[in-house]
Amino acid sequence: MIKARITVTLKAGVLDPQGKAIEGGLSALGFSGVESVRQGKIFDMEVEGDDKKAAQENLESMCAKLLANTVIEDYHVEIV
Amino acid sequence: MIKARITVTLKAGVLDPQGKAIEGGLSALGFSGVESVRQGKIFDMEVEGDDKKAAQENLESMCAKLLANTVIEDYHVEIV
Amino acid sequence: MKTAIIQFPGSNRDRDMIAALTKISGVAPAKVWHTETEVPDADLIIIPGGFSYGDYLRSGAIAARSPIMDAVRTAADKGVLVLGVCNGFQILAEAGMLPGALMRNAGLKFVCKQIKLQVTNNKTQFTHLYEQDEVIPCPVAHHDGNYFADAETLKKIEGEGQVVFRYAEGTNPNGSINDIAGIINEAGNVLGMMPHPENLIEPDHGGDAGKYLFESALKPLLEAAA
Amino acid sequence: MSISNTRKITPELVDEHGLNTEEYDQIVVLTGREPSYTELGIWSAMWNEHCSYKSSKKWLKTLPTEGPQVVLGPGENAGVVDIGDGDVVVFKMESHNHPSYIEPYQGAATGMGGILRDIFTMGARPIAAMNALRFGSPDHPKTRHLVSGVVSGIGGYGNSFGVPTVGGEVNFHSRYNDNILVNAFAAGIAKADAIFLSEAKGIGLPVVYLGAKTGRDGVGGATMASAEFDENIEDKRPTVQVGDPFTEKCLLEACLELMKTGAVIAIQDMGAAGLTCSAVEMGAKGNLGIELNLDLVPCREDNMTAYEMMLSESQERMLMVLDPDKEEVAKAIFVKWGLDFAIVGKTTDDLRFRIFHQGEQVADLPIKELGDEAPEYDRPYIEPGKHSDLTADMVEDVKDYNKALKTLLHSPDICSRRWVWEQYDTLIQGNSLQIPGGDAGIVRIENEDGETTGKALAFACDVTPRYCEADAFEGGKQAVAEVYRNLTAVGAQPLASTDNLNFGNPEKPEIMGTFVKAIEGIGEAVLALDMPIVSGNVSLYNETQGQAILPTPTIGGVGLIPDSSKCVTIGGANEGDVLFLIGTEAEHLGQSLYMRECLDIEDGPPPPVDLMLEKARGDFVRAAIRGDYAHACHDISDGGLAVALAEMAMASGKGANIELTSDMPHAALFGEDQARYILAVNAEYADMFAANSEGSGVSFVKLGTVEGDKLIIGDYISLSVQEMKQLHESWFPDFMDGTKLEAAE
Ligand SMILES: Nc1ncnc2c1ncn2[C@@H]1O[C@H](COP(=O)(O)OP(=O)(O)O)[C@@H](O)[C@H]1O
Ligand SMILES: [Mg+2]
Repeated sequence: MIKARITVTLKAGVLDPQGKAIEGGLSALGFSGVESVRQGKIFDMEVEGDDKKAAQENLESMCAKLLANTVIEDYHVEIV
Repeated sequence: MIKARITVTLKAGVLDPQGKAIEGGLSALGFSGVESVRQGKIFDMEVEGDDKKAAQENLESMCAKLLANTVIEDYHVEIV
Repeated sequence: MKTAIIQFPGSNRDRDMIAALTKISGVAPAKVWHTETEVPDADLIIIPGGFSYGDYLRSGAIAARSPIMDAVRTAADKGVLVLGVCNGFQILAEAGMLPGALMRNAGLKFVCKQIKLQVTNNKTQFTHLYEQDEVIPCPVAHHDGNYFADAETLKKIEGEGQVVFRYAEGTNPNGSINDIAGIINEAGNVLGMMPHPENLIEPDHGGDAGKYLFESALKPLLEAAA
Repeated sequence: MSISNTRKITPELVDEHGLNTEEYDQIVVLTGREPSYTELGIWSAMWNEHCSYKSSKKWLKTLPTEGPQVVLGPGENAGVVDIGDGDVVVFKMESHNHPSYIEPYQGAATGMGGILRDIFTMGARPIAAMNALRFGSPDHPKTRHLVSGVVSGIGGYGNSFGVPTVGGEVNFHSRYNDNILVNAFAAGIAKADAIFLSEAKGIGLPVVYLGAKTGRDGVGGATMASAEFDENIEDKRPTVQVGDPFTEKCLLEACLELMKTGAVIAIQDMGAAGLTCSAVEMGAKGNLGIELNLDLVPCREDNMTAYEMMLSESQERMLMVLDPDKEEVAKAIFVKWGLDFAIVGKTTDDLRFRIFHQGEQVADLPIKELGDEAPEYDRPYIEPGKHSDLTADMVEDVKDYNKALKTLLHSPDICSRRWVWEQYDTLIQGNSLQIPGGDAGIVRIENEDGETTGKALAFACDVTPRYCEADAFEGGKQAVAEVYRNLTAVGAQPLASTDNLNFGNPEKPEIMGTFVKAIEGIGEAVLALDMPIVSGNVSLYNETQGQAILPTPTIGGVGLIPDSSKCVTIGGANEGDVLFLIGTEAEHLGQSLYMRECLDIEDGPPPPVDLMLEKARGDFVRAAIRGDYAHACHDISDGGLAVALAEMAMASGKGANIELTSDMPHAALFGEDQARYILAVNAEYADMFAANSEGSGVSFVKLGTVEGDKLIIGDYISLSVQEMKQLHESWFPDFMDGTKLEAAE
């Protein structure tokens, strides 16, 4: 079995309302010095088999087809 | 300026309806072999200063107070 | 004249839409389950609101990849009218049938209230019964209605009159770029919008301004059929 | 962590299960031997306060539950009431207090999930929801976080499921600082001849598990709901349940579809104490035994023990006795909706509850005793003391009535709850005639084909905890009376009610005393006002470190509007309408918000409730509305006449010019005397209306007319509608924003 972590982040230039809200929330809580927050997602996956290369390709294809919205998001697959 | 990535994941055993729905979505798209998906969040942060140790502590405290819901989530801070 | 409504697990304004279509056209739409691969012969296909697949992953993402969406795309390519409301808009955007994406509301909260909607293009098959720039009331109820498109796309859709509805008079409830509430595809037969015209079609709803959207789409079809 | 089934039963373990020595001894007798670990878990789940109602049963039995309109009273998942034409309304209210304090979003969400399941388990499609919320003091550091989490949790679940939220309550008081209350109400519509019950029938029939998979969620949850909070609360955290409204929506559709096929013989949702409680209830009610094979239960996690499976409170699950001939039909429906479906056992004729796991029999218990023979306590109680009289002349008169009204409109308990309800889908299903913001929510009734029937239902929930604290008996009556008024004020005939009795530790005689008196008051009121209690829920031990909540017996009511074109709302007044007060000018200031907000005093007896007067005036108001006399109506409650007039003005956007005759303006403006309404009467009919009231012996006062854009009350008050709106609307968002209030502090 192969374990992988997929990271999906917003493309540069895409507004991130959640990140903005967190910046505000942190400063309301008295945390200073936070210059920017960008929120993203991870997917921790377990896939059958032991061919890491095939898994990597397969996972990339899952990202392109479903896990990321490539209009606004970038993705990254890491086999762990 | 220090850059950090905070990873927030669901604690083991906590139901992840999103992960489950994604498993279904992937298999409907014809991707086989995915045994489990657990969804989490990341926060890419930029904080002022250059004291990495202080930043680490400060970020951990942000996680405990706001970024993670410690009732059901674990967090991990990584200075990058 | 025939209409069809696509149902996904988690669709929940399908009943509202069916009631509205039945009241307005006198005929109930055909219900099409998401696993089907063909849409029955229809002049108007509607993707209703709701939380298809719980809005998990991204609103509309999983539904957009359902088997039925290929059939919807094929029908749209042939010129059949397609209307996506709320989750339906999110699904059309995720399916790539409309440009841009719908992100979390800027206020991060679900919002259900009456907003003001300006008809910024009344020359479409969905809006010709409204006056150009007419402002109508309309309810919204969503968590992810914050429309985003990159600068180039935005320039294009603004330039081509693809922005059909805008939130008016400071009532933008979600931070949508350029106050965009609804857009149409280049061909002019696929419309996506966040507000719910189906919840504003009779006096009991507090007004019937939403009715004219359906009548715009249906009337020529009804007349042709007569 | 997986716990073995062979743990030794020690006194500590028994105690951890919330059972006392006598209870345990009784369990050994009924089991016929020392129970196994799994059996101990099963007994404790069935016998804890939450499932067995052991402290409250004796008193609940005294509540009126019958009437010609009642199809099914307490005892099933929800009450059922006839609304004519073969239709019934199915409704209930339930608390999720402790879980919401621990994890506000998921606690409130799963509370919504639970109450919705109760409704559709009976075969009804949910059409309306309400939520009654009590939080700590606004300046308590946790309050904002809890409000935000609870409201988004309720919205997150209800909006996705697709039910309109049409009403509710929000109160703040320091006595809820460590014990917030989240009471959720839901109602659904069904056909009278298609109601589904939990009573198992038939021997050797398959017991079917449906819905989501079982995890370790909430193991011990029902036990937690019955334990007083202490400092070790952190330890109880891993039991948090996560709601999945998507699965619940699929479960709703699948269940309703399946019920139509005739395959369902009995059905019970898995709520508190999950599989245990649902299976025992089905068997005990049907006088049948149940046998379960846990190897067949769909599990989400590995290595789950029998103990964990039997006590798991994973959400979105159902248990069902199925017609074996329809097995394939049932399976197909569940596959279509993507839900788990497994035959996990069968009904037997020997009245035993038998559980098998990995080839071993892990429990063998008498099912009737589990279900019906839980201990029942007659807990000692002390009748609470009463406040001595406090007449209005003993209460300071602030003189600056403009300022007093402004203070009230901008106070936590009176200000607009728009911030809350705009996060709820109030419009879905397309039948909402009155969304939150009026006296009662109104929803049109559709037939099965989605056509409107002309009928509508009204929903309201109320209780005034400060009244209950001052006088539990009058407070109990008042809660019912206010629901009655709120339903009447939209033109509805109150039909029946549900209750959610939230109190502290019943083992304390003074708490038990408020509980007993409140029930007496509720009983008297529902009898007089003909609103039998058809369902309900008790939540005790709402207490932290000795500090109990205010006694909070929430009442939810349902009323029928036979002709939906003849209902009015708070905001319908037209320019020129004549405003009538039904009732007399107020004289009572005890426990008023005027005293609390303007004088910082909580004192005196609450306003007394005259139930005959409530009924007479209510009947009169309803007849006036149905006779098309009125354009708008509002009952008078918190903040008295001045606040009620202001609320009507803000809702219609129109001012009013009012004269008072009382020589005690502070009481007349802000007194909370009961059984009163304001009606905006079509000017043409004003004289006829006055003559009618006189003829019916109903007291009334002609207050003035709807006009202009200011609320003017004699020489006392002159405020623009605009300014009132600004004050009324701004408190909640400013509070939640945090920054503005802190800046002001
Ligand atoms: N939690 C809530 N959810 C939905 N609506 C609410 C909630 N709390 C209050 N409301 C609505 O706000 C309005 C004012 O509430 P309240 O002052 O308790 O009314 P009343 O005095 O008529 O009982 C009502 O329409 C009520 O339904
Ligand atoms: Mg009221």
